Amino acid sequence: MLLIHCPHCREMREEEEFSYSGEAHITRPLQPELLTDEEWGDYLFFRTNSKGIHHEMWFHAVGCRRYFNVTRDTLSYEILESYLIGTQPTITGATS
Amino acid sequence: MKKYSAFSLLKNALSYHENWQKVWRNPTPKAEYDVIVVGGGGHGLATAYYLAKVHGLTNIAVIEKGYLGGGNTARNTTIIRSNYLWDEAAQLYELSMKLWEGLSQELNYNVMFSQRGVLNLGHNLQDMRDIERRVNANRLNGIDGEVVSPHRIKEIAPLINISPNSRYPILGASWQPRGGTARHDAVAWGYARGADALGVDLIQQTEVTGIRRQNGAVVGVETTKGFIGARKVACVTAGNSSVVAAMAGLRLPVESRPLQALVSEPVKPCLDTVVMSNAVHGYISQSDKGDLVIGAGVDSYNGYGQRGSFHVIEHTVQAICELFPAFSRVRMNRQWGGIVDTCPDACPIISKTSVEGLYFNCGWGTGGFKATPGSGYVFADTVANDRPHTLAAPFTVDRFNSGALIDEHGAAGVAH
Amino acid sequence: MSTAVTQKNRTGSGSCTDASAPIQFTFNGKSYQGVVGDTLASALLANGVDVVGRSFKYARPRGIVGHGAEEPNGIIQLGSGAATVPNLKATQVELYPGLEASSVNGWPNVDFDLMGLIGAFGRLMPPGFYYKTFMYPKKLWMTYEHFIRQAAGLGATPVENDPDSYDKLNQHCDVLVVGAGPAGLVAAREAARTGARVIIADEQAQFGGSLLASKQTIDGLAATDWVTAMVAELEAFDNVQLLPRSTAFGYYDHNFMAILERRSDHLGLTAAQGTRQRLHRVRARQVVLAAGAFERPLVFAQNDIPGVMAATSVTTYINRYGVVPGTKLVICTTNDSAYQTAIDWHQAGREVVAVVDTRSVLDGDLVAAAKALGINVIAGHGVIEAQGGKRVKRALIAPLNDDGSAVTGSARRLDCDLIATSGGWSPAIHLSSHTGAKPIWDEQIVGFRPGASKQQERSAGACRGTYSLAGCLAEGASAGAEAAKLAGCGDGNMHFPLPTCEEYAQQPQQALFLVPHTKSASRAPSQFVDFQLDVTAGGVELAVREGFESVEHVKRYTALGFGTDQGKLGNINGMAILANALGQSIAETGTTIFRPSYTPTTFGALAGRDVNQLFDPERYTAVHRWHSDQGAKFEDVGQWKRPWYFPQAGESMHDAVNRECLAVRNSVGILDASTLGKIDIQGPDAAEFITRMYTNSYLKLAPGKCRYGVMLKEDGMIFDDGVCACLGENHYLMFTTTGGAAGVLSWLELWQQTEWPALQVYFTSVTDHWTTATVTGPNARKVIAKVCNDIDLSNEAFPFMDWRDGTVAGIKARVFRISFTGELSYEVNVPAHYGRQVWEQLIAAGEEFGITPYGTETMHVLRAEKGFIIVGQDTDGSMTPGDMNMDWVLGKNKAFSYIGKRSLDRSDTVRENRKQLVGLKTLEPADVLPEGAQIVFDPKQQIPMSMQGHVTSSYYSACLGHSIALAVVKGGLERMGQKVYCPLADGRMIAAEIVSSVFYDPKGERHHVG
Amino acid sequence: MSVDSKVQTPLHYFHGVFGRPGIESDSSKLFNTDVECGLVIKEAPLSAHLNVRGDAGDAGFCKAVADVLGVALPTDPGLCNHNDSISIYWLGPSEWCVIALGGDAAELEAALRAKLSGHVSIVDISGGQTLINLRGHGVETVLKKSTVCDFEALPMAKPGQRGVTQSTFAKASAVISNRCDGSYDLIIRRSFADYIAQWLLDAGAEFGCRIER
Repeated sequence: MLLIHCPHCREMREEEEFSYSGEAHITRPLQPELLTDEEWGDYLFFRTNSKGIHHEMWFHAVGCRRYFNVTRDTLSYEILESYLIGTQPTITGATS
Repeated sequence: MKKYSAFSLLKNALSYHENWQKVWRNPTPKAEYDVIVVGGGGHGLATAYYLAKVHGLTNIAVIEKGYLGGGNTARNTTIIRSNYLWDEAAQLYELSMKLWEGLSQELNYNVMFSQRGVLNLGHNLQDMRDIERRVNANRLNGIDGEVVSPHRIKEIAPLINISPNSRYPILGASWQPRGGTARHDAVAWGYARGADALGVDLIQQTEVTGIRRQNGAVVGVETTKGFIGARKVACVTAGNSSVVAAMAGLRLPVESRPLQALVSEPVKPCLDTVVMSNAVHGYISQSDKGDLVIGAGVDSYNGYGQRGSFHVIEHTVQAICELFPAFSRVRMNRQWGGIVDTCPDACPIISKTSVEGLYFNCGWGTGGFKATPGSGYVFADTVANDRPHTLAAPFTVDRFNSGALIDEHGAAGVAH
Repeated sequence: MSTAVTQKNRTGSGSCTDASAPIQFTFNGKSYQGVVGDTLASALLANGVDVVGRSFKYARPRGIVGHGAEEPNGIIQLGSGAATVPNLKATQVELYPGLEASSVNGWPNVDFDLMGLIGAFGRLMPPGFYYKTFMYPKKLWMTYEHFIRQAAGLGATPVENDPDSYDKLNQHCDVLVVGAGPAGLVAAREAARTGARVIIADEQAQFGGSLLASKQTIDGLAATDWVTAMVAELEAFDNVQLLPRSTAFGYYDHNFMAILERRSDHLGLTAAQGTRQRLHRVRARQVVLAAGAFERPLVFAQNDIPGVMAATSVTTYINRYGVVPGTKLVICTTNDSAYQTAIDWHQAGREVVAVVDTRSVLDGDLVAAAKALGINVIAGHGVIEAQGGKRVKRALIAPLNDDGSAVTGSARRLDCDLIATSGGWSPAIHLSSHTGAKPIWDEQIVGFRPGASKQQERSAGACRGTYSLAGCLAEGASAGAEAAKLAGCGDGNMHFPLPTCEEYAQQPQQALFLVPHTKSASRAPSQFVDFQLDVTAGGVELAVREGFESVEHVKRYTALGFGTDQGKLGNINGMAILANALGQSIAETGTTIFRPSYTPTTFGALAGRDVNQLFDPERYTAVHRWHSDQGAKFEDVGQWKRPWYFPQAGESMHDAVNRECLAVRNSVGILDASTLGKIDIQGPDAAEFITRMYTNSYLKLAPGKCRYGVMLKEDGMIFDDGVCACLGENHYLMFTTTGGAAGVLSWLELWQQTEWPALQVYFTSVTDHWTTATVTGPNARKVIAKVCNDIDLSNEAFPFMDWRDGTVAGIKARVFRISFTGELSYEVNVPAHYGRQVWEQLIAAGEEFGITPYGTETMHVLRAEKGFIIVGQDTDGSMTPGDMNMDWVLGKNKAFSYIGKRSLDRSDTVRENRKQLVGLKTLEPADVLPEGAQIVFDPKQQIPMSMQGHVTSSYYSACLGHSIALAVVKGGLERMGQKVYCPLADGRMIAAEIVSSVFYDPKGERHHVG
Repeated sequence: MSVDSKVQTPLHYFHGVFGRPGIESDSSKLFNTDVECGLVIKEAPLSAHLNVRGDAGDAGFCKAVADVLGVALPTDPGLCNHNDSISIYWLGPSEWCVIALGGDAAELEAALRAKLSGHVSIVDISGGQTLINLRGHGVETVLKKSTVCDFEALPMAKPGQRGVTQSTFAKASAVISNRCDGSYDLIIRRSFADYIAQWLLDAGAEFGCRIER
């Protein structure tokens, strides 16, 4: 039962206010037509699914309706930081 | 292998049970195997068993980081059915169903496969359209099934609430009489005992930490007990598929999420079938011990922690109380979580990979237990012959590039 | 019947009972008397009831062993009828007047159980015997299983609806203290005085924990008086919530604790008022666990005979309840604490036959105190076997070697009727373990203590292995102050002086988990480890012999710890016996994983108020009550209740739908379309953004104009559809499907916020703001004209797919000329608070034309006649626009690669022979194909048949006079005019012809009508 | 309560309905409103509700809003600025809800549009939601039954400023705001209003509960 810091509301809020929106930092290819089926399939479906440090998007669905990023350990479920869309995490798998 | 029977039980009782044979050996790993199966869960053990039994390969090891059958095999709600929508899935699960039907005798181990039937409830008009469509498809695929009325549902499960005034009224259901449950631990132990008897080395408490490759082909695995050579490596590591794939530099279209379940205290027999509902989000059966075995939903987030969030349990219990108001005063004895590796189309991957000699069987999502025998059977065939078994062919990883997904969300949803 | 006669073991009032206040109750149909403050267990013991149940597997007679959550045997069914509760522990059931309870097993009764005969064949049922037999002949398994199941289960579930209700409170606090024993009480006080929001919960009716049965003094007060004073002190804080009868049963991530409060169970079977139980969902900044410890019983032969109890439980019954459960006591212990039981028993005026201590050298203070009272202490011995039938008659004791592993001499008998045992203590590490903290085996305390914290928690007192009272008080106070500080309150220093109490010098306990017998475990009389599931030491050893080496394997093979007591008494002994059999240490063997629930938790409480009609919200439109007043039948669409059809007196659904359809086609109908999702979109980049989301372009859509669009997911599959209108410069209104509204809004937000934040566009849901009344049919214009005079309704001035601002029935409205019926249509939108008023005015205006309200079923028929799809019915997540024969909706020259576009070019999406939307006309016009029917080309083939598609929508068209269907068929568009077949479950094979999916007005002239 | 009155606020059909122990809800007209209720739910009359979007970092935008409404735009999370008739609730970093009690939404929108420029959005949502006030000694318990948020941790209400948050409310959602008098304001969506009314009547029954306008 997660307690998530919403960087917009600047508060810790209950998981039930949020919805999970998948792995963060997956950028849509600028020119999809130039991609092979494999490359496009990779964008669509293939995920790091890391065990440990994971960067993911959450949506404050019944709160401020903003998306934001969270760095979370998928084994301990500890949330290490939350940060705005368009910014980079300060904690990464490499540094942990 | 000494055969189990009522007679052997009696004989051993007379000697105070001091002379039972070990159910499997505890071998030290050899330097090299023809095939290493990574993962000693039900699917891995079944794979090893059929590799030995059907394909005559005996120089096989199953490497398990914990204890046999200790992952999702130990944590699921044991529902077995084959009433899937799409031909590809239906045929795969029906192969499993047929294997289940002779499994106790095949293994000389009573897996307590109980064909008490499975109801999948419909609560709105679209549910009923989907049920009609699926049952029609099942019947034309030779799989038993019928659409049943609320009245008939009430006969099958007398404590169910079929009031038309309930918030999610039951409009009907699909009914697969051959579906049911099995004793999950016994499935793993039965396959393990069978595989061991055929010469398979079952190596427990040994974790695979790397997959060694040379020139694009597998040569063996690194483990916590050192390197073990292998010509082929077959990975069946539900809950860790992406982690193991990463050892070979591969990514999978898989996300790992907690799936929770719970049991009540044991109560006298009160539910003689399996009841599942996607719309209210819950499913329930009663074990032979008397526990109500209840499946909860998948948590929304990725997680490897074998636990999920409490509100998922609450929602599930609400669903059960909606379906069975009489169970409101029954009590939850224990709850737990497993990790399910789920593909975007809720169907598994049974596939060769871009690495020669490396095979993956994963992505079963919430529905793996019921597939245990069939999964092992077709995967063993795929590994032994280095080409997809006919029934496995639609389940290659390539479908995520071509777009030929087999969308079983309707059949999977919460449903298992 | 006087108390003195019936309650032969009652000596007077205990610290929690009032012997002068009798309570009548019945057990197994027999009437008894207890007193106020009793549990069912204490009352049964007071009455000398020995056998309270039969064991699960062997049906052996069983009596009360413990006094709380650890009780494995006293499992009862409370009450009868709708409010009956199965499987309660008698030790946790507070007595109330008229309580009725019965044993859960035993037939015909617990004293004479025919199943007990099976127990005589127990040797035929070792662990795992199910797996080894019942396999042949194969077809008989389901019969075997039937009989196996008949023997299963403890109590019985009610078969009627629960008369009680339950609720939940979401709580937030700075410090949560679990357990109100000595450590918990002082922890709460230290935290409370910092001003922190504190919750202290205890599973028992009274705070105090072990102190309730203690004869020690604290700060010069009797322990129970000190507790009373502490509770009063805590109650005086307005920042402290005290929750008695509240069990913390699950510790979840990020310091979320689930606590079950029993609000009325002590008063009666059902709650006279209010809720029966309440679930507290507590999010705590810091947690102090002060959950205490369980005394470990000693395992010896026939240790399950009624009259074998835990020593501390005996003390508790004497001091707390005023019940002395026997006359002649033998104690068997490995440590000093059981001497207190001997002293208490002695002081209660009954005979202590002997204290049998497995240690050979004894010199603790309590030992001395017992000896001073003349109590017979036998050192270096153990009770190796209990003897008796339904009650202990004697103990067999024998000398043991120094480490207690073997009997060194001959056994002798001690006559007695009670054997109290103490094998040391097991800290209650359950909650700490729920967090994933790995328990650590501690040789000093001979038990597992909590592992390193995974959450913001700390343990204090007995649950971390500190057993002295002074130690508990010191740890509790420090933990409370520390927790408050870490929650941001106070300085972390203890404020109150530590309470003072006397200390006893104790000598080390002996680690002993199985008292040896003269015979081996496999041959000795059964030595029970897990009473409830009949797991014996021999069974554990057998599992090892068969090759099960992991503690989890042994647990699963033997069922050790799977009972409703979750092995609180048996697990540690079982693991130790396993470790010994494997020749390894307990630390190496490890524990099984602790899972919630700490004690069983009522489903109803987990469900709370979200049951029955509150199970899920029902969403209503502003016109809902008008519909129900008209007798509408409703259809569930997502959470919405939509009118399905409006039957008139005597009409079947079929009649009603035919009537409604014809009314629309021939005159005019009205539909409540308010449930459609509506999203207001504003911003300089709105058109660009919308164009990226839909498959077609909106860049040139002028104010006043509408356009139909299809939205794909990035995989190219249809996900939603609807009309989008340009309201003005940089201002749009997007309609979504009813079920898709929330999903589409968050989909838009997702792309704008995460992928294209540079696009300036805002989205606002206006679904609830508008009431939408669709007036449709050839007379629609005439109806609207009666209530609207500021819009030029002529076809030229207000053409199809335009919208206008105007006044309808005196209310400012937006009117859209869009049509889902194929008829001339006006969708009138007014703010919802005027919705019903405008609706009624439209009805009144249409009266002369026979305006007919219609529901979703008629809507479906009418749109199917036109071949319009319904997303989710005609599509299923695997359908592209091309599959729906809707290539026309794909913008061909869009600069930006709209969402899903690339996926339409994948090898599988461009392949031949995909399923395509077509119409089907049955050869027999009256046959209506069932929706969901599968389609084959060759009706004569054997099963498995080659399925080529399925029917997605199917109706009888009253307007056309024949059935119509939409279907998806492989290569369907190339198969126009061909025959297909639908083999049905009832044996019929219905033939149909593939036709265009547009059945009615194929040129679309009617909705343009001038 | 009159079915044919022109305006129907979302709780229209619940005005005068009460709940008490043992009865989940009762629409009996015989109910004596003098009986003390531990929870009184009062629905505000039809008012102007606007959803306003814009850049909180744009001083011109903030000033223009303040000028038109006479109330400063709250730019910090969790705050609601208000005067006697107008409240501005912070909903998100670029989103506010403006409620003008008894006001005319179209006029207010026009006034705002006249002063605002650039990338802003103003949407009339008056028909889509309603403002209700919860008062009485049962209010905290009822809120604890209903929402997962820590409403006790809202910024303290003081003259001109209140705390506001959005969270779950039963299985729907609500905007929750505290008032100086210890009562709470809720903004709920129209289509969920029946559900929430039923929920509140049930949750408040133990204290005695009524809905009034």
